[in-house]
Amino acid sequence: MAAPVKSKIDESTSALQKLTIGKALNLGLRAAMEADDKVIILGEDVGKLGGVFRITDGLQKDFGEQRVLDTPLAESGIIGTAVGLAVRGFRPVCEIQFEGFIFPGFDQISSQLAKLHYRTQGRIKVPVVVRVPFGGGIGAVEHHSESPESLFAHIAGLKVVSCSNPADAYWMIQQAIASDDPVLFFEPKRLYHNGQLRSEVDTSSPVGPLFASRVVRQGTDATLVAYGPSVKVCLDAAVAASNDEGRSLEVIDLRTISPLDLGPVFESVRRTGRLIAVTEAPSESSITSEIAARVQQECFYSLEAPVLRVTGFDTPYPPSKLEEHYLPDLDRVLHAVDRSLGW
Amino acid sequence: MAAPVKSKIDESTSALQKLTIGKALNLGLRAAMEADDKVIILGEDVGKLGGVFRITDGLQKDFGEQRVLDTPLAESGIIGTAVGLAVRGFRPVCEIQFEGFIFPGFDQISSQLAKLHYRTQGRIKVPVVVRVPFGGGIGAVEHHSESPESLFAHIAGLKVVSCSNPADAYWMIQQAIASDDPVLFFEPKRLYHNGQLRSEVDTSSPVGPLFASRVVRQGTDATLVAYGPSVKVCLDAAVAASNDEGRSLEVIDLRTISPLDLGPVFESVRRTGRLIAVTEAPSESSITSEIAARVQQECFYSLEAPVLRVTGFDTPYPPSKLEEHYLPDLDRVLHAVDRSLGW
Amino acid sequence: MSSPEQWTHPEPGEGPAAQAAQPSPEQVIAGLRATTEGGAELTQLLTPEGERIASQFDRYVTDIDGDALRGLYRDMVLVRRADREANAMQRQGQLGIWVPLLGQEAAQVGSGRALAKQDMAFPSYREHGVAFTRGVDLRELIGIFRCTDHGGWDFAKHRFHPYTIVIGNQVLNATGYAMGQKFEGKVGDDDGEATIVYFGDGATSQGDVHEGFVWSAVYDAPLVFFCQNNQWAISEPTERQSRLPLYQRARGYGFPGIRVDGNDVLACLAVTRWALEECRHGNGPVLIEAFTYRMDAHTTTDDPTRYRLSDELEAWKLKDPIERVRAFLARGGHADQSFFDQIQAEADKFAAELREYTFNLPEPPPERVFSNVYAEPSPVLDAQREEYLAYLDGFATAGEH
Amino acid sequence: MSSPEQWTHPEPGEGPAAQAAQPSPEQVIAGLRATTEGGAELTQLLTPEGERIASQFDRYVTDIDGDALRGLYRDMVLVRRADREANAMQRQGQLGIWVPLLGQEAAQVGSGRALAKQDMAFPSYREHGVAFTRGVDLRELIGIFRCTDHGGWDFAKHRFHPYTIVIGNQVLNATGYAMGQKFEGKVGDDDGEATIVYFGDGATSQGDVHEGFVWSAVYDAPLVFFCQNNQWAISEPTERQSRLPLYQRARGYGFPGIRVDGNDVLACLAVTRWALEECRHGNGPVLIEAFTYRMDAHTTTDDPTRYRLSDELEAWKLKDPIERVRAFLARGGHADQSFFDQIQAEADKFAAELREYTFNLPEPPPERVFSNVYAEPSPVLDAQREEYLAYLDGFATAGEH
Ligand SMILES: Cc1ncc(C[n+]2csc(CCOP(=O)(O)OP(=O)(O)O)c2C)c(N)n1
Ligand SMILES: Cc1ncc(C[n+]2csc(CCOP(=O)(O)OP(=O)(O)O)c2C)c(N)n1
Ligand SMILES: [Mg+2]
Ligand SMILES: [Mg+2]
Repeated sequence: MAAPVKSKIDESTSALQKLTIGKALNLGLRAAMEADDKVIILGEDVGKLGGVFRITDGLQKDFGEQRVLDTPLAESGIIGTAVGLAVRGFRPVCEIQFEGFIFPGFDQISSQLAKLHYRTQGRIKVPVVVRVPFGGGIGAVEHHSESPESLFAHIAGLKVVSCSNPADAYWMIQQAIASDDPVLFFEPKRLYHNGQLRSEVDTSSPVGPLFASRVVRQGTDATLVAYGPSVKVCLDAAVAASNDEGRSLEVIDLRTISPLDLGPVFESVRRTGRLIAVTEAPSESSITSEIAARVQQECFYSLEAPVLRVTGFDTPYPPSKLEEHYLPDLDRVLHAVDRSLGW
Repeated sequence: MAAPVKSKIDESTSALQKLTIGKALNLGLRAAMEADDKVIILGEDVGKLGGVFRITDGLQKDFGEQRVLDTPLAESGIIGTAVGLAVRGFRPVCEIQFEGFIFPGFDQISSQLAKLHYRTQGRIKVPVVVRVPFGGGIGAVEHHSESPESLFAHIAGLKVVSCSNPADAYWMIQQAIASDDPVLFFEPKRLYHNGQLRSEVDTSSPVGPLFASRVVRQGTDATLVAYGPSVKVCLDAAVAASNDEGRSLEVIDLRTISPLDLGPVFESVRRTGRLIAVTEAPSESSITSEIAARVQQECFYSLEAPVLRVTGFDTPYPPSKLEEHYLPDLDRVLHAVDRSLGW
Repeated sequence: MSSPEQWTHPEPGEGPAAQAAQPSPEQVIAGLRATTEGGAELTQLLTPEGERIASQFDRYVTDIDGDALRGLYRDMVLVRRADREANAMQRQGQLGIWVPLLGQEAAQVGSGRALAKQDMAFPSYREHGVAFTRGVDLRELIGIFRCTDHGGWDFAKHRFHPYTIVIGNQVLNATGYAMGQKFEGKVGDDDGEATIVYFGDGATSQGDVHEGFVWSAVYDAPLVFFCQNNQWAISEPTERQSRLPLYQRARGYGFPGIRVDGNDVLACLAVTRWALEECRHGNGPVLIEAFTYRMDAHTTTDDPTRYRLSDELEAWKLKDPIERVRAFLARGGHADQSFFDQIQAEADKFAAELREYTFNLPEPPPERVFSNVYAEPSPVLDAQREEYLAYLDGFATAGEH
Repeated sequence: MSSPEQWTHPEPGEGPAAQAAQPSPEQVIAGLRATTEGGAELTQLLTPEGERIASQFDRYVTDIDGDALRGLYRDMVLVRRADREANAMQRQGQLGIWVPLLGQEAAQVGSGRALAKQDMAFPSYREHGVAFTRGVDLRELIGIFRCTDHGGWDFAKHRFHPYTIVIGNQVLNATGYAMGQKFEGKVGDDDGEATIVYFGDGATSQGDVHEGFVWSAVYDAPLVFFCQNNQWAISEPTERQSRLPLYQRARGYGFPGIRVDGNDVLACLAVTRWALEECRHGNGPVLIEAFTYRMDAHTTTDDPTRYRLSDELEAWKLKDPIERVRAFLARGGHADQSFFDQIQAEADKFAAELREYTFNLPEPPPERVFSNVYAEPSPVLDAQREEYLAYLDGFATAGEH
């Protein structure tokens, strides 16, 4: 396994940089490409354009057209050739332009990417990363605001993660690339260039292991668990609850969606007795269902209220003029906290 | 909406017929085709061969090549053209040869089939049925034994059902075809030609509505909930528990996977205090997760033990020499009952 | 303003700045290639200078007299004017996004006007010009871009299917529809039905487009594949999708493929009429590659200066689809200045109405989130709606929202 | 015995019985068409009667002397013998299923022997003959069909990828692999590397195969697409997939396509060597359609009497791939009866060893269910394994299991 080695970036600049999530991902990709020349990027418009979100900005210029590939317009092709490149010894990083366009690549993901290691009893590794900008709140048209991550969590053989802040973005993408397993990497697109989240990233040492959840705010009255863009919503809700009502909410950033790392959640629920799981995805047969199912089993005697869920509804993503109703926001989270506390 | 009208089949033969699930499906399809000449079947090898499981046996011969189409070998093509045929006013019934081959059609299912009605504010209906033989236990090679139904339950806009016995097979397929919504119809392939299940089917009147769960065995000590092939496993377990240990297990056949009809489950759990959900699919982010999540919420004060799950493992389907370990069987179900009762 | 960070509402100064494109030598060559006439095989009836030239397809436009040509001119001017208005409205924050058709008016109006009433059309997402020819009021289309709905017209009445954004997958839906026309016995004579499906050069790489080719060939579906090769799939030139001119793709499937000058409305009309006639009579499918150019950005979120040279645009301006009709009309005495002025005035009014309508478009009510997920009732969803509306009501009562 | 209900372990008398096929007129015609020589474009070096005929591809087999030809003969006889043995073992309940290659020995041995050591091969699921030429011990392959594993050979060492059952999707994986060969600079001279990918006539309809064509053309990947057109995709004749001969599909992508007599091992060898050489030198990709015939059922679960006439099979028997080499060897004095007897004996021994091995194949242990899901540890899965093994242990202790 190729561990992320110290990158040129660190040497040329200070180890502490103020970054947005988008810029952190860009630098993380650059660091991974510098560290290992088997890392290649492929996707639609990732070259000169730098991707529609500019996450790959400047990489083709510096690493050339054989390491940053503007591919034909076909997602099955992107994933399917990445699998073949991985068999050959490359570490491909695929960009799916928007999560709504991952579905033409679904078969390659579920039949090859997820299973090749198992099918071959470990003889073939497929260290492919599939980067997927996901989630809503950007006022977009159809297919540009969905949250399909639960589908991949249900498919054994895949690892699924999501970052919520610049430091994680910088390090998790490098760790995902260094991982010998296929990783679906969900990026909170509406936060890419959010200046509020801009923060100092220590580019000299990682923030912890990739497949681990993390308590991002401590609290005692109830626990909120979320990932990706919903982490910010939960943190904002926790601040509001503290300011307005003196309530102390614990917030856990899941970070790893599959495999789930629920240890910190169980531990927290044993203290608070209450859990609210938050996601933009529809609730039915989702990650939040899984969290509820496992928490009710592991913390049966600790729960003082059922696990509640604040999610997108079980509808297709609505026209975006309506998305404020669809997306869990601070108010809906706090409403669920009220319900939990009032149980 | 085209309601299933009385079929020629009923007139020519007795209303009570002893049928296997496979034969019941075949007759159900025939009845639907007789009732409405907009019903057409499309899939690989569904014509002369009658499908690899013979579920469409004889239909092309009787209804012609324009109503039973041997299609080119491409699942996206099957679903995608079915959507177009539905827009034109047909009621297409697609056969996917084995569930493991539905994935190339995933994009058409999630982007068009599931969403067209919503996208058009109800102006366009897509009454397409996708028949999917699913599940393991047939000693097959890769991709022939999976249970991907949870993926479709997570996609809003689809309805997902599964039958477990000949009478349901006969009627549910007709009801699915008559439904104006897209329905994924999961068929328990290992039971198709199982003679033990052969039973009398009243072809003169339906067994109840399509999207409804049903208590198939009453009991008082604990509740088992399952669908498709696992219903038989649960019923067998209930008989064994009764015979061997005098335990009274209630068994609920879910029948409708999405939308879930959990009313009968809640009602049952309020009486028994214990629930075990059984499926061949991996557990993570699955229908059983959803059942557990909703039951712990709705029956919080009634549960005397956490909802337990007996499922396939979170691995790809193993080589079938190992499938007896992978598939929930009577012993694993009873073991879970023991754990629940001992909580 | 055309920066991509639009998508994510950046704060000023956020995100990487657009840089001047640094074209590679290949890109320069590609750009040059793209501005040739499209090769020897290109069907053209009207040159960029507005000269009418003879073609084997002349017999498909014998009815196009001065009147009809003025009609096509009007169509194109109105459509372009509306396009520019919508683009401006997006810049003013009134639309979430706009997908400009600038430069593709002839391809769309020519092919759209070739359709008979009974024909069906499946668009991609840029076919506002085709929508217009199908009698769709562009006001019924603007909600897509104001993000209030996903398309508001009567699809069955106009025989114009909803827009599809997922690249290529409408091609299979159109194939199924056309198969249905065939199965219903609506193919075989002059009154036969046919279907047309629109997609781009980039779309040709998608598996679904191939499967559409396979199926329609095998089932003899009455389907015209209308590929607008506007030279770009966002930032990728057509060379990223194919070694050969795209119309030649048909060769491998056993049905005809033809390249037409997509900036020549008359040629587009003629060739599409021919193709539809083939389909009507049961000789479908047919592939048409309309060789044209996307004169604006991919969408209002795109910044083409990053990937293409302005020289290319300048070269294509000389082939403007509207100007050549104007030149032909003027030179042949089919129209005078007052006609052009009148059309311009009509177009301005048309655009103003679109703007007015857009500004007044009501916000959809929250319950719309839950509507029409299914054709039949869903108790689970009903419960979610009730719960959410009650929750909203709580705010209203508390006066907090 | 070849009934499909095998899949679902029917009780005797269960399920619909196989009926004699009632061929439609079109099917009769199709059947006849399929038994012609594959059209004027067919490349052949050895006629069904065993006559060597001149071809432009002769220069690719100048090294194939009597010795080498006897080697190819031996390959085919051994492979066929193993195939028949495995088929018989399935009938005896020793294999879950078998996928016969009967009739396709020349296509597989000819193309497989054309590969250089450094080349890579991506099979579908019927390529036992190719596996053999790559040095894979067929015993390492039998576990797939005994359902103990998904393929046991050393993929990197043999440069022979795992079998893929999902139709067509290995084509994209092979494309990626070949792109990798190119990116690593392994293409350009006589020692260059190339990749070959196998798929069937039915597979050509899949989107993934198209995308493989597009990508390999755009990236000049050193990839030979080797389509074994065995006339059938289970019950569907090739006419269900295409209007045109399949090798012509390449025309639309801008790379060469060629049809070779798939029952002529010399022609398959020559044409594949040519194609690989093109790839090695950077002129890939190339499509080869090997025109052959599936002489047995699709798999042991299939019942071809339902959909095809035995006449068709009889006609193809006259073109048997092994018989024509035997005739050539005998007629030219390259081999005598003792050679043929010796090969037969060797083949019998080969088959007996396969049988013996199969019967003794150990059952995989239960923990294998959980092994190698991931390359790196997964605590969730570790817990599931521990729990399940403890549960099993419970039975062992209780003596119940
Ligand atoms: C399946 C899919 N992948 C990616 C996208 C994102 N995307 C939108 S338009 C576009 C380029 C399309 O190019 P082309 O087919 O040439 O049509 P044009 O926009 O030029 O009309 C891309 C990549 C998408 N909408 N759908
Ligand atoms: C995606 C997919 N769909 C369906 C199947 C079931 N299936 C297995 S083999 C086969 C026919 C394949 O025909 P062809 O490509 O001609 O190959 P052949 O078996 O003749 O070698 C089908 C439909 C599959 N394996 N994968
Ligand atoms: Mg384009
Ligand atoms: Mg075949």
